[in-house]
Amino acid sequence: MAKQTESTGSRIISELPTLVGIVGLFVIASLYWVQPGWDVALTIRDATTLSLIFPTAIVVLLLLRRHIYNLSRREESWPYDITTIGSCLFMILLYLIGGMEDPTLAALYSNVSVVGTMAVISAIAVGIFSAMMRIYRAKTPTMAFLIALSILALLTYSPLGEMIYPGIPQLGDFVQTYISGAADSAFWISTYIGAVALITRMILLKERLRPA
Amino acid sequence: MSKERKINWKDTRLIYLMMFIVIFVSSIAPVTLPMPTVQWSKDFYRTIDKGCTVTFASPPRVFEGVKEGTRVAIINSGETAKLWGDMSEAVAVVWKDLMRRGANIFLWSSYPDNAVILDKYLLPMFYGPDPSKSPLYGTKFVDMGYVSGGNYLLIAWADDIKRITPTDRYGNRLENLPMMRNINAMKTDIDLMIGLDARGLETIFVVRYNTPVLDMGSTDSAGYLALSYTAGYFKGMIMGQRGGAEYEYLSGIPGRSMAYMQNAMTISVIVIAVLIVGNVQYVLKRREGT
Amino acid sequence: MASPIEPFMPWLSALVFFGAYSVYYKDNPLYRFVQSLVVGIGAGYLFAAQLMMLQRVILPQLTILPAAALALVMGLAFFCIFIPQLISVYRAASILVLTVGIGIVLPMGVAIIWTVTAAYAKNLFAGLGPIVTGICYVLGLSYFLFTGVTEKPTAPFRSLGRVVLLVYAAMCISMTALGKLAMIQWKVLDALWGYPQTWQVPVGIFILMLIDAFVYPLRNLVPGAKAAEAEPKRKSTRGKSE
Amino acid sequence: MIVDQLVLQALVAVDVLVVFIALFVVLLLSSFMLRGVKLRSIPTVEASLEAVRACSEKGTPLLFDTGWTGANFWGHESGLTTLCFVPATLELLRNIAAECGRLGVRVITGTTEPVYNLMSQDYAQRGFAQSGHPERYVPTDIIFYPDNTALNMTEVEMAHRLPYGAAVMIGGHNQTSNVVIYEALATEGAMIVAGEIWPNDNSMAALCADYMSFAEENIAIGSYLTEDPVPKAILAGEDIVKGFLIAVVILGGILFGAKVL
Repeated sequence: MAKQTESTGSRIISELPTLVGIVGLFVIASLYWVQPGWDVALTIRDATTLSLIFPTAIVVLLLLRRHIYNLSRREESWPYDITTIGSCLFMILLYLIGGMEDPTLAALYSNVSVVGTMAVISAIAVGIFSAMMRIYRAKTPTMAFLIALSILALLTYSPLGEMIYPGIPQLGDFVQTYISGAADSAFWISTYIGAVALITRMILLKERLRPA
Repeated sequence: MSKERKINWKDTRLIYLMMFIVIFVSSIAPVTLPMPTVQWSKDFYRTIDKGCTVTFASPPRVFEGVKEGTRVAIINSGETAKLWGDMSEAVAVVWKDLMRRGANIFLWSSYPDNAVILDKYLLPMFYGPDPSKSPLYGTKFVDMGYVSGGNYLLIAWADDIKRITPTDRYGNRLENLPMMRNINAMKTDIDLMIGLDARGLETIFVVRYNTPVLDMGSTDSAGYLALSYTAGYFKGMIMGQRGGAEYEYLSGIPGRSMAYMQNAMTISVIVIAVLIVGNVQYVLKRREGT
Repeated sequence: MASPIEPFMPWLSALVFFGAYSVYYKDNPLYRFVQSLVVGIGAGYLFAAQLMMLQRVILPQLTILPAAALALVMGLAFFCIFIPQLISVYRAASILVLTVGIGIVLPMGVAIIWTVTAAYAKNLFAGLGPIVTGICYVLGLSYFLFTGVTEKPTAPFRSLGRVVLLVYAAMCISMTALGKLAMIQWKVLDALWGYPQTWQVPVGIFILMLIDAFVYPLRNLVPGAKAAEAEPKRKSTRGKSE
Repeated sequence: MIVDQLVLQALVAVDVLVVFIALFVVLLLSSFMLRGVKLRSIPTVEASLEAVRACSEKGTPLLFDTGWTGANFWGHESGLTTLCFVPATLELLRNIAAECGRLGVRVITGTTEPVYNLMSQDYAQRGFAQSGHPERYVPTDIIFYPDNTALNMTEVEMAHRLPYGAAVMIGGHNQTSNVVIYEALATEGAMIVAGEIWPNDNSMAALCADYMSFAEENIAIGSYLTEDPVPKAILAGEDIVKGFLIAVVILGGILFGAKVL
């Protein structure tokens, strides 16, 4: 019994950060129904949000370390490592000279990062159409049904369906609104139930937030 | 010439090439096509044109459509920068319509890149290269620019904008801007809210204050926004360039959305043809095999 | 004040956009350059934004705003990941960040569980659409049942639930593809009709690809690269469209 | 329109706290009463370890990509999902790292979330240590990317250059951009195991992946990886909650339809 008490005690001490975290969780959650928020909760929330700048800075430095490491080993990627390190340091230098409002910093960000993002997001279309053409085959009745639905969606959301028969986009809209909408709800609701289960496991110290 | 350099008709790169050819051709020579108008786009236009009643909290709130002086908040808090290529024409035509009707437009961006994208591609169309110098600035349009805080900022702004953020993005004090004289607490002083791929407006505004909310996103944003429309929080949605084309049709305002529709149609025809041929071939081969 | 590099930006923008697409031809130096630039610029901007927050928000308010002081303490705790003896301090900070994050959004998730379900119940017989929605929602939820006990009696419902979830997938796949397709076109229109016109960039890249594929492999221009290309690669589906 | 003028009156009428406490009590009771209940399998748990073995056979590295899973503060309920994926995905990473350590496979991770990146280092290091080969842990393989674009572009490039023998894509990606990586992986013939958070990301996995698990199944992975009966009992308790919600729709619908309510 004494041994069990001792192990429970030491367990609680070792799990102290998790317990503190759970208290923090409910303190913050209270902001949802305490309007306006109370000071302690606001302070914890703001402090946690602000503290994120430190891990962010650390991981950016670790990213640079990776490329410097590649350079030091003279890997074949060295010209690209120099590009990464150089452009990163150049951006930091621009900030140190002109602040976040520096026009060159803003120009590079909007024309490289934002446009690069657009390129990647738009490339999704290529990935999908390519995969559809290559591997979308009616191997099972379910797959045949899904292919038919994908064709229905293409007909609905391009002018093609309306040109063939006005009922086609109406049917597509019906499937999207009433069936896809319900599936979307099922996805989210089950995930939120999973979230509450996760918190239950955390409270019972059965969900590890640090490596075993 | 080596063997590899011959064209291999099963090369996946031909799919990519075909797509680019279609896109270039439909960009150079767009044609007008018949367009179905989906219900959420009709609802979007009807809300702007005729208004709506919101009844989540008591008493209900009646909105009578956008007229001269209607206070409209544009909440640019989604992934607008990433999705701009599929939202540009829709946002432009709705903005044009709001201006035509004489709305007072209050704009906020929740991320720096969201502000950058509107600065670069939208605002110069209506307010010139420097919007702060436009005669409309301060009287019909106020831009808060990027202000951090996400939806928590909106919760705070619901009660008081000027206390938390006393100046606009250009450093003008809000109380000195004529348009802001009757705008401070968003929960009461905003007649219509239009989200750009915005999420969370339902729980902050609709349920508590009966604020009429519309949302705009990319074609596939409907995947995560439709729930809010079908549940009645959003009084309408405009999704993607197709939504832009629908709004152009509903409002009678000319725009540039048709090029996108032509492109969508041509690619759809090709993909549908490939899917049908590929699957028929697959089924026939399987039958032969058995 | 405009940046001195502003006149070159439309060209850089076109190079980044269409250069990113060049990977669909094959892995190539232009793509790797663009990718390295995107990583470097993004990382630099991110770091600069953190410096700004430190300078403008945390340091000036260290003595007047408790949240700023607490943030500094928590932030320093993250550095303990590099000190094995103090790894627990780092873990405490990361756990707090995680749990506070959950606390911010948990009530909203819980609210949706009940309100959406109640909404579907209340409108179940309001028309054909709501009936279909209610049935599909029930089937969709039944897919996520975990217990083996319920596996047999609920098997048909779970199978139908999976179909409902896949209906969403099928519709989403087509809608997403069409939506993102418009984004490629937006940039093409910008290159064709924007000011200045930058269509020469994608056309130039395309011509280089044609030369590389049919006239002369450009890789041969780089000394020593030919041997590297000869290295055998693992099974690839390039050239297999089905 | 399905539901006019109804919904969040319920939010006002039924306190969120009451709903949460009710759910919590059910799950708490389940943790005692449903111990030992058998659970169905989740494909990605075993498939992830199979992916390590596939890489071992091919002599290639493994990609473990979690996208933007991790701490976020965007203040919308959907953010709850990325947060709740953290413990499960990290536990999976530890198990994968242990298997990689045993079989001598290099595991390369990718994330855009700083805190998650640091936690990944902690878990991966522990996994390799548990395999008895701590020296096989390579810190620079636990990669952080400043944004989703950098992650996508680099992983596509690495998928072509390395290439990967298999990938475990478990987490969240931005605007379904996971399909861009899937396309590159498929081009190089890699095995794809996917367990995405968001429904639209799931759709892309349904199109391309060899093995996949849907949304909530991925939060449960941690419970499947432990021998402890309590987490499994709590998962079984979730079925009671879901059964209740199903009953609300059916019985509530009938009662509303009959104008009893």
